[in-house]
This record gives sequence, structure tokens and C-alpha cells, in this order.
Amino acid sequence: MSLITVEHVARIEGHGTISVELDGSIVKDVRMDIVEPARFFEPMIVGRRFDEISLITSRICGICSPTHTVTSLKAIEDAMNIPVSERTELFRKLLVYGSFLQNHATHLYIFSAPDYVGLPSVFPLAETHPDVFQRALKIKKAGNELCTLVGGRPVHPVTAVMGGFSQEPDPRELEVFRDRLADLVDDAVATAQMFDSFEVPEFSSSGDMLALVEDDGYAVYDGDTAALEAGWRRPVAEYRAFITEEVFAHSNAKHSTSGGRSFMTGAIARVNLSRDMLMPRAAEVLASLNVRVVEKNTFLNNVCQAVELIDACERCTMYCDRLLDEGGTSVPVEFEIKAGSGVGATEAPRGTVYHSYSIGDDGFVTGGDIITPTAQNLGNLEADMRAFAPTIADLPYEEFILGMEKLVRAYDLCLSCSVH
Amino acid sequence: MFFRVIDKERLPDLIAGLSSEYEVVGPVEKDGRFVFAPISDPAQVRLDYDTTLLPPKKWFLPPKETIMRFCRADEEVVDDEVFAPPRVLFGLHPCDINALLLMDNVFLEGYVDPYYKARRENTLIVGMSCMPTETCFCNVWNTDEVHWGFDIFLTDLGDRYYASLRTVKGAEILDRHVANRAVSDEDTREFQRVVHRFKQGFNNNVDTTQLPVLLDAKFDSPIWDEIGDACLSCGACSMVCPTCYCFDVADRLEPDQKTGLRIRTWDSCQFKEFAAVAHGQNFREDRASRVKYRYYHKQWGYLSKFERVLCVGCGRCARACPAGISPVKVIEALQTGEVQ
Amino acid sequence: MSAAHTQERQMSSDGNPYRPWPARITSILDLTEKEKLFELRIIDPEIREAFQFHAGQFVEVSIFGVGEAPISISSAPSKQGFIELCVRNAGDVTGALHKKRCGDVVGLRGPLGRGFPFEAMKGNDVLLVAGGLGIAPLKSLINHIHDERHEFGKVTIMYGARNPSEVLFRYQFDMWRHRDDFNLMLTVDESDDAWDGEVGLVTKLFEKIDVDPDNTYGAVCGPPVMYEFVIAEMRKKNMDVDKIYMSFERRMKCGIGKCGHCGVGHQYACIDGPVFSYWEAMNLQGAI
Amino acid sequence: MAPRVVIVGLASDFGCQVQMTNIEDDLLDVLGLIDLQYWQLASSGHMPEEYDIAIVEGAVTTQEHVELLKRLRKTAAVVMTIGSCADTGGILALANCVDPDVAYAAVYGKGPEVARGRRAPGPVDAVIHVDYRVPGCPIDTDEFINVLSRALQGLADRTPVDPLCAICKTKENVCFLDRGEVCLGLVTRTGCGAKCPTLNRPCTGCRGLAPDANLEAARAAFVSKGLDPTELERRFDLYNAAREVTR
Ligand SMILES: Cc1cc2nc3c(=O)[nH]c(=O)nc-3n(C[C@H](O)[C@H](O)[C@H](O)COP(=O)(O)OP(=O)(O)OC[C@H]3O[C@@H](n4cnc5c(N)ncnc54)[C@H](O)[C@@H]3O)c2cc1C
Ligand code: SF4
Ligand code: SF4
Ligand code: SF4
Repeated sequence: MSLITVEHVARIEGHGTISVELDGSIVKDVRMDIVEPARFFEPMIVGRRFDEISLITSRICGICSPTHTVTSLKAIEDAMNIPVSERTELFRKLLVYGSFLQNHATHLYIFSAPDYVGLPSVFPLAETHPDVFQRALKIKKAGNELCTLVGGRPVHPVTAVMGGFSQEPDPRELEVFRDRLADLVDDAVATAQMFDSFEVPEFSSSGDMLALVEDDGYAVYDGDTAALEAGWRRPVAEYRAFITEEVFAHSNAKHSTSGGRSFMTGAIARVNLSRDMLMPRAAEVLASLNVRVVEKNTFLNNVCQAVELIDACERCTMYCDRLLDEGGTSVPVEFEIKAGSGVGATEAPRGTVYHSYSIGDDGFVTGGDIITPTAQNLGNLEADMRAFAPTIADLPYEEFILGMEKLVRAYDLCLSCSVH
Repeated sequence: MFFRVIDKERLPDLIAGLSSEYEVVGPVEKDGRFVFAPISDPAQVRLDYDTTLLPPKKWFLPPKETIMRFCRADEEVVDDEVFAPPRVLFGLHPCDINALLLMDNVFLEGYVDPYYKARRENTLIVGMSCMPTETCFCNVWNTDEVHWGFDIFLTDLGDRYYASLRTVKGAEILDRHVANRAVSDEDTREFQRVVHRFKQGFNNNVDTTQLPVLLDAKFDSPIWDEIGDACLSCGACSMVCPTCYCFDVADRLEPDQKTGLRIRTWDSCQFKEFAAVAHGQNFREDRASRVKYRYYHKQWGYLSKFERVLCVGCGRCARACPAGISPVKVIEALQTGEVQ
Repeated sequence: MSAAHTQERQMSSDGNPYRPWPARITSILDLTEKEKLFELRIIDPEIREAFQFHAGQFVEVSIFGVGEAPISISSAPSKQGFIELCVRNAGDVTGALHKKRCGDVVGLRGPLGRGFPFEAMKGNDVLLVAGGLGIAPLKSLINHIHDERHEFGKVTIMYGARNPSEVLFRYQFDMWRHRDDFNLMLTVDESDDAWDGEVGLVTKLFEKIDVDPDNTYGAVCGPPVMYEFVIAEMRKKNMDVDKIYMSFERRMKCGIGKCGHCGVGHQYACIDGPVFSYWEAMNLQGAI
Repeated sequence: MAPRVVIVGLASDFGCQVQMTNIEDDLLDVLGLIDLQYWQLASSGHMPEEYDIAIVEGAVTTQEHVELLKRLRKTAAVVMTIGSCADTGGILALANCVDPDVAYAAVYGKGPEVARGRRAPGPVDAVIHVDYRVPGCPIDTDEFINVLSRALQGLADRTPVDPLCAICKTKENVCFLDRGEVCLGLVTRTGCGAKCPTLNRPCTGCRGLAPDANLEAARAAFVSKGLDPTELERRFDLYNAAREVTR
């Protein structure tokens, strides 16, 4: 028996180790050890005031901080029954999409692409393929600047508060940005085509796929949870009933199952469940790619992210237009502090994130629960790893490792999120 | 000086007219208070403002300004051009105009500061009469009146303005952009009545006789420790003060480290490092000595050079200080030996 | 007193007094572990010729990317075409300067400030007292007196350093030591075997001298703690408060009376000083 | 020769490392100044034996972190921390306010002990000496480039020591204290350009206590503005629960 380990897998957000137990070339066991230290966010928020919670939970993840902020605000607004304006929702959507743009560009180009072109990092591309490198930075930068425009800075937004925004961007800047987003569509299309051209192994994940869905749109900010294969659709408030979390000895992150089965969440799940809701250009490009209608090849999560980039650019252009044309206000609504419990769910770039809190009548939090996409994905990832490893076990060591790393990276893991 | 009268409803003509030739900066509302900001529409201008958050000094000495660009390899300045667009500062109260005159002493005497000078030369000043507020004490320093340092000064007579024209340029732009007429005796009588009412409106009357003596004699007074204990060393007072001019200079390299900028930023004598030198020596280490220095310099140091006190009684520091320290309170404390 | 004594011409050719002139380092001498002596020549010949200064004045040395530091001119005003700076490595700018090599270019602004009243001192005895790096500005004065020795009476130099390895300008002292028209006294706080001079604080040297109070000028420069004690000794010798001169070190950013950092009492060290008479200094609250 | 740099993450949300990638326009210039030898977030490869500069993100929460830091300190000539977690313990130190066993049970229930060598979260300088710091949650990219530039030139650390209000004034914000809202700018280390107040949000103290802050006077100022002075400490805990101050 021998044990292969890849410690602190590079180019993923957070610290994790791949372990493969081999008996000759027979794969005995495969694990993803999450060594990222626990940070105890859930107990940490207990005893803090309702208006500090989104500041704290934003720090679960530096990449999806806009999503955590928005989800956290929604959960507290749900608990205290605070409605927000449509304008506030539009700005929040821009914030979430800003993090999609920046995250997908980072994941695709900085984390994943080097695997497919045989490089240790993206930096050498700056010289060999300056156009690709510049495109990566252009999309990423637009994402950051969208978050900055709306939230005040790229990481950990400042302006998003309970019931609205502390400040709105200058309409002139919004106008400039709208044009910039419209411009970016072509870069997103080129990204999708590039990832479509990369060869990926034939593979089908055994788990189900879960994502938010809405009747009238590509669900990102709101919606119910739907399961692709199990076929159900349920309100997010019931998430505790359809997602079960379990603790495993080798991992500081918990694993999730739904109905006893592992599942995947993220771009591939969203595209599978809501592909009819994509914006025109995104839909058109998707149709032209090699991705099949119901696609369960985990490796194609990358292509699905690229399709979402196109959708995000188109959609945000539309949102900017609406914000510029329609009036309304995002000034925080007046509210009364009261006791209650609430749930918020949003699509983070890498899957659905759930926050739920209970608040006492003094406005201080008495309990909280957070499930991040990566925590949901880990069980499925290990199942995929177990299924995939034997198919490449006879490859030379380096290639075997690269194959496993590619699979892991396809999930766009966020390990610090997973151990929050 | 020459005088003209403008009907109140015609004033927007003047602002709009000036906007065609200059960048016009005037008082506008911000979150319930006022700031001097560029005007795009005469209706934005709030001539009923009490005082602005920052004084007009930022238009001459910006909070942060690149004074030169350099190239590191050959230790050479590549650019020290001053950007000074033609500008009108509209609606300045007498205290703020007087403050600029005090700043002029520093920046235009001795070594001339080319950045300040260029902006000063390219800026026209239109003054505006005001009414005293709670925190105003310009009466104490005689800075409630202003006789030069502006191009036009408008005194509000209710339905019309009494315009004092100090410069050729001022007379010219007034004539060009707004209907005006000669001053009648009644106008001048009304002007006197308004000024009288203004003078009656002050409620701060601190005794400033022999202030330099008081400051020197009380240099070691425990009063300063008491004030020092209350001070947050936050520097808010210096930032909002129209007559505080201290600055810091620091170099910043561009990310490629090849070229860089020499940047000056507003500084404050209330900051701990302000008087620190090498080898751990700091001439004003404790808060009390720093607070004391601010008042000492304003009311005696500057006076010893320019024969005026470096304060115009605008009251901004009193409003900005979270601990409520103000010139009036400090002077009173020195006189009575008690901090109120 | 103030404005009249300061140099008021705009320094730089384009009228920007903040803009340094490029100057080349033409020689570097290691004096001690921490101090080096730099010889600098302004590159532009016209400006180089026009550069006239008084002992006690200083320049702002500029290293782009790092900043500026005020440094006293150590060479004599009578020597033209170059200046000497004795610089201790004390931080960013001085540290960066220490890393420079002969032939490198730095920026220079000056001369700045008010120096010693050389003209008024003529015809009198002079007592110069330096502690540590305080010898840097005084050396300029000593050199100037040396060049016009016949104009002065008795010249006494007292110089104290912490230990023999920190004694600056040894080569100069060795020269002066053998002249009988300079009374040179060196002392160190802690001696070593090779030291043949005095041991103890510089104030101890006062026991050994006689002063004619009616016509002696004093010039003092050293660390802040030194002034009080040296002046007490001078006062014991009945020297006049307005004939004792001292140079002050303060934080400076501009050197031309704008930035406010060097405020001392009601004056600015950069334009009203750095040299003040003791009478003036007594009137500067918080100065000594 | 460009200095060899390693970038190391302890317990954190990676936000500051993400900010380091967020300097898109200057990324290549900055990378050109250094010889980047190890950055787990962005590149495959192993931590080298030798390097000159170690950039550390994250709070110290495990014994492994302590060992790692000691190794870094021995090897690197310069240690630079980025972000509140590394600088003050940051948000993570809030967990110090909760009994660790209770916290553990709340997250993992009765499950097996997986959190290795847990320690109360704290700042890097509680373990090793730090030469340069970029405070803030997250770091400001400009400040990061500037501090890195100073480190590369061997210039002194100039982390600001004064509170925030001065720069807030230059932004012409109406003071939150005057609006009856708690703002921590009075005691928080300046350098962020008063980011939050300028976006109409009170400062929450992410850059830590200004070394020259006057807490006593700040409490008095709160009282005079009709605010609860105990809120100053309570709010300040958010990013600074690991601080040692006399309460
Ligand atoms: C008139 C005059 C003449 C002088 N003559 C000489 C001379 O002949 N020879 C000589 O060697 N020296 C001389 N000095 C002293 C010299 O100017 C200082 O040692 C020098 O300015 C130090 O600059 P630096 O950049 O090297 O050090 P800095 O990097 O400025 O550091 C020095 C110290 O200053 C403090 N400091 C500076 N800036 C900051 C900041 N932004 N924040 C916090 N702390 C800060 C710190 O305490 C630091 O330790 C003179 C000074 C004056 C005023
Ligand atoms: S000291 Fe205060 S009152 Fe005087 S001018 Fe400055 S801000 Fe105004
Ligand atoms: S808003 Fe906050 S940071 Fe700004 S001045 Fe007021 S207390 Fe200071
Ligand atoms: S204002 Fe306060 S909370 Fe906001 S970035 Fe600055 S220090 Fe941090």
C-alpha cells in the first residue's frame, strides 16, 4: 500500500490536501482533507448586534464577500420582516454579479487555465499569450470595479446595509460602466470558446445538482432551491430539511447530502437548471458549444462559468439601464428592531449559500447557521475523486496528480468558506 | 471702492454668466451642512449657508497635491507644472476672505510658493455677507469686516445686493453678466442698518487683551494638561481651519519604481510625529504640549511675524472638535484658570 | 529680527523653491561608523557659482523616492564651487545617502536659514563648543575663522564626543592642534587606551579657560540636552546672552518657512534660525 | 537581484491575498520587482528553503501557524503582515469572546476532534517580530504597493499612529457623532482615507487602535454627544478583540 498526498493544493482558495491510497495501481481510497483551520463564525456572531452581522459574515470569504454580505442582510431582513425596494435589489444583484465576474475570471484564468496549458501559474502567459492574460485581467478588473462602484471596494462591500444602501454610485459613473459591461460581452464569449476548446476527460458525476431557480429569470439573488435529478423545488426557508450536514474526521469542513445523496452546486448546476433563462447572447453561445443539454461532467463546470460570464455582462448592462431609467430609492428603509428568525439564500459564484439567524428582541443574535457552497460540494467532490481516480490510475505519477488536481479545481473550491 | 446694486432675483444671471468663463465654486448643501463645490446650476448655490465643512483653502492648498514628478534614475524633476484653472470662488464670508489674506502672508512672502500663487492668481473671489452663528467669533479678531482680498463683495439687503467692487476684474464681470444700477442714498443707509444688525448678532465676546503676554506667562500652567487630557490628537481642528497651513511632504514611487511623485498633504501639529526628529527625540511628545503649541503659534507666533492673529473666528474648529475644545474656551481658561 | 536675516531669493532657476538642483557627489570620506563626509557639486555651473552661503546655514538634500533632509554645510563659505556635508545615518534619507557612491547625483536646495553672525563676531574672541555631530555646522564657522584668522582674537574650540571612535574630523583637529592660534580642547565621555585627550563632559573644559566677557562670542551646537549645561557655564563666565549663539535641530519638511514642522516657540527654526542667540532662544518657549 | 518573496496564508478569508491580485493594472510591474517564489493561492510549487521577504496574511489560530511563523522569521530578512487578521487578530479574534469548547460544539457537535492544535486567534506580532504592516480589512491595494516599495528600498516602517478623523475631515463628511451615531474613527489608526465615513458608513475600527489614540477622551466625547461610551469598546471588539487595553 502506498499513500500519495498533495499538500496545500495550489491555485484554490484555502488550504486542502489530496490523499490517495494505492495498492499497486488499484485505488483503495481517495480523500480531500480540509486542513483550513476552523474559524467559528457561527458561535462568533452570537451576542453581536443585528447590524454588525453582515460585516462579520462577509469575512467568511474574501472572494465571495459580496454574496455573503447580501445573503446575511437578506436573512436578517427576513427575521425582522424588513422589505427592501426594487432599486436596492437591483444594486444588490449588481454586487453579486460583480463578484461573479471577478471570481469566474480569477478561477478560470488564474486557477484553472494553467492546468490546460501546462503551466504552474498564469503569470508566464503574460509573455507568451499577452492577449489572453490581458483579457483575464480585463474581466477580473471589471468585476472588481463593479463591486467598487456599488459596494465601495472590491472585497467586503461597505455600502450594503440593512434595508438599502448607505450611498448610491454617481449616475454618470453608472452610465460609463454600463457601456463597459456591454463591451465586455465579447471578451466573455472568447473566454467560453477558449475553455470549450480545452479537452476534458469523459466523466459523469454520480451526485445530484442543486441551485436556486426562479420562474422569471436566471436565479442568483433570490428564488427556491431545485434539485435537477430528484426533481423537487422547495422554498429556501426549508433548507435544513433538504440539506443534511455531517462531520468527518479528516476534514475541518462538513459534508452535505440531500435525501441521502451527495450533490453539486455551482455554475454547472445553475446552467442545467436555468439554461432557458439565460440572456440571448449567452444562450446562443451555449448552444454553439459542445456542452450537452443535461450535462453532469464536473470538468465542464469551467465552461458553464464562462457562459455565466456572458450572461452576467448582458444582464448587468440591463440592470444599469433600469437603474438609470427607473426612479426609486435605495435609501435604507426605516424599521423596528424585533425578535425573529430568518433565512437568506443567494447564489455565490461557486454555488448556493444559505444563512439563517435568530435574533432576540434587543436586536442581538442568539443563534446562526451558515452553509457554504464548498461545504455542500465536498461530499460530491470526494465521490467524484473516488470514481475518477481509477480511470487514470495507470498514468504516470505527475499526470495522475495533475488529473486529480484538475478535477478538484473544476469545483472552484473555496476552502476557507467551507470551514467558516 | 465702487458700489453697485443688483436685484436679488438677478443673481443667478451672475452665476450663470461666470460659469461660461470660469469654473464656479460656491456653497452647496451636503447632508445638512455645506461645502464649497463646483456649481453646475445656479440653483444649487446656497447663499444662506452658515459655514462650510472645509474652508476655501482647499482650492489653493489642496489636501493632497503632487508638487513634482521625478525620474529616479537621473535624480531629476520631470514635471512641476501647476494646474490652476480659471476659477471663481463665490459666496465667501468675510472670515474666509480674511483667512486667505493670512495664508497669503505665508505662501506669498519670503520664498513664494508657486503652487499656491498660481491658483491664487487664477481665482476671483466674490464675497457674501452673513449673519453670526452660535460658534462665530470673528468679531473678537476684527475679521468680521473685510476691505480687500475680494473682487466683488455682496451685502444682502433683503431684496437686493449691495455690491462692493474692489478690482477692475470684479467691476468688469459684474457689468458683463448681471443687470445692475447705481447706489442710492437709501441703499447705503440700508447697508449701514444691515451691517449694524450683523454686528449686534454676536454672542461670543472673549477678552483678548494682551494675549501674547497671557500665553507666555501661562506657558507652564496646568490648564494645558487639562486641555491636553481632553484632546484626541485627531487633528480635526487643523484640517477644518481656514488658517492652518502646515503640510507634510512625502515621495511615492510608481509601481514600476522608476518614476515617482513628491506629494504634499495637509498635516497637523496635533499629530504625534509632527515634531519628532531622529534618534527618538520628540519636541512635542505629549498631547498638552501639542495643543498648547497650536494656540501659541496661532495667537503669538504668527502675530510676532505678521502682526495679526492666525485665527479668523470662523468657529469651524469648535464645531469639528469631538472634545469641544475651541479658541474661545482656551482663552477663557487661560484667563480664569479654569476649563469650562 | 527674523525676516531680514533670511535669504529671500527664490532658489531654483524656474522660481520653484521646492525644486532641487541636481548635484554630483564628488568625494565621500568615511569619518566613523555612522558618519560620512560628502563633497557635492551642483551640476549647473551658473547655479554652482551663484551659490553663496554663511557658516551655520543648511541645505535640503533630496533623494527622489525617499525624501529630503536638512543638513548643515560643513565646509567654509570661503571655499567655492563645492560644499561638504557631514551626515550621520539616522533614517531614510540619510541612510539612502550613505548608500550612494562617488559620482552619483542627489538633489540640493539652499542655502537655507540664518547662519552665525560672522561679521559681528569679527574683532572679538570666539568660544566654540560642539557636542557630537554638532561639530558639523561649527566646522564651517571654524574653517571660515581660520581663513580670516587675523580678524579674530582668541579662538577656543571645545569638542566633546561619546568615545574616541566617534570623534569627527580627526584629520582637521590634528592639523589645528599644532597651531598656537587655536586653543583646541577635545574630550570624550569614555576613553580608550589610545586616547590622550581629556575625559569627561565638555562642560568640564570650562575650568581650564579664561573668558573676556566683554568681547567674546560663543557658538554652541550639539544634542538638545547639552545646551542647558554649556550655557550655564558660559553664563558663569559672564558672557552676554546676546553674544552666545546656538544652532537648533528641528523636524523640517520644506526648509523655507511654510510646512510648520520646525516651529519652536514663536519662531521657525528654518527661516528664523537654525542659529539663534541665547537671548532669542530664552524667548522661545519650549526651546531649551 | 530581485528579492525572493513568499506569500503565506494563516487563518483568514484570503481577502487580502485577493486584494493583492486586484491590482490588475500594476500587477506585472509589481511582480517585476520581486522574485515570487511561493504563493499557494496563485501558483503550484513548494515553499522554498530560502527567501528574503515573507508576506503573511491571516491570524494565528493553530500551533502549526506558530511553528510556521518561527520558521519564516528565521529565514526571511523581512516579515510583512497584510490585513487585520495578521495585524490585530481581526474578526477572527471575536471567537476569543466565546468559550472555545462551546464554539467547537456549536459547529461540530459531538463529532470527532478535528480542529488541530487550536489556539485563541491572535496577531502575528504576538508570535514574531513584524517589520512592515499593511493594516485594514481588507488591505488597500495602494497602501500595499507603497509599503512593499518601502520594504524593497529598506525604508522605515511608517504605519500611521494617529486616528482617522483628520482625513475624514478632508473628505468633508458630516461627522457621525454629530448625527448621533457611533463612529470609531476617533481611535482607529488612520491610513484608509476614511473609506467608510466617506461612503456614509461609520468607521468600525478595522485598522486597529491608533497607537496615539486617547481612549479616555474618546469615551468622554461619546458622552458629550449623547452616545453610550461602553459602545466604543464593544464595537471596537469587532476587529480588535485580541487587543490588550485597559478597560
Ligand atoms: C538645520 C539642521 C541641520 C542639520 N544638520 C545635520 C548635519 O549636518 N548632519 C547630519 O547628519 N544631520 C543633520 N541634521 C539632522 C538631519 O536632518 C536628520 O538626521 C535627518 O533629517 C534625518 O532624516 P532621515 O530621512 O534620514 O531620517 P527619517 O527617516 O526622517 O527618520 C528619523 C527619525 O525621524 C522620525 N520620523 C521621520 N519621519 C517620520 C514619519 N513620517 N513618521 C514617523 N516618524 C518619523 C522618526 O523618529 C525617525 O526615527 C540637521 C537638522 C537640521 C534641522
Ligand atoms: S482656529 Fe478655529 S476659529 Fe480660528 S480660524 Fe481656525 S478653525 Fe476658525
Ligand atoms: S465621522 Fe468618524 S472618523 Fe469622521 S470625524 Fe466623525 S468620528 Fe471621526
Ligand atoms: S473607515 Fe474604519 S472600518 Fe472603514 S476601512 Fe477605514 S479603518 Fe476600516
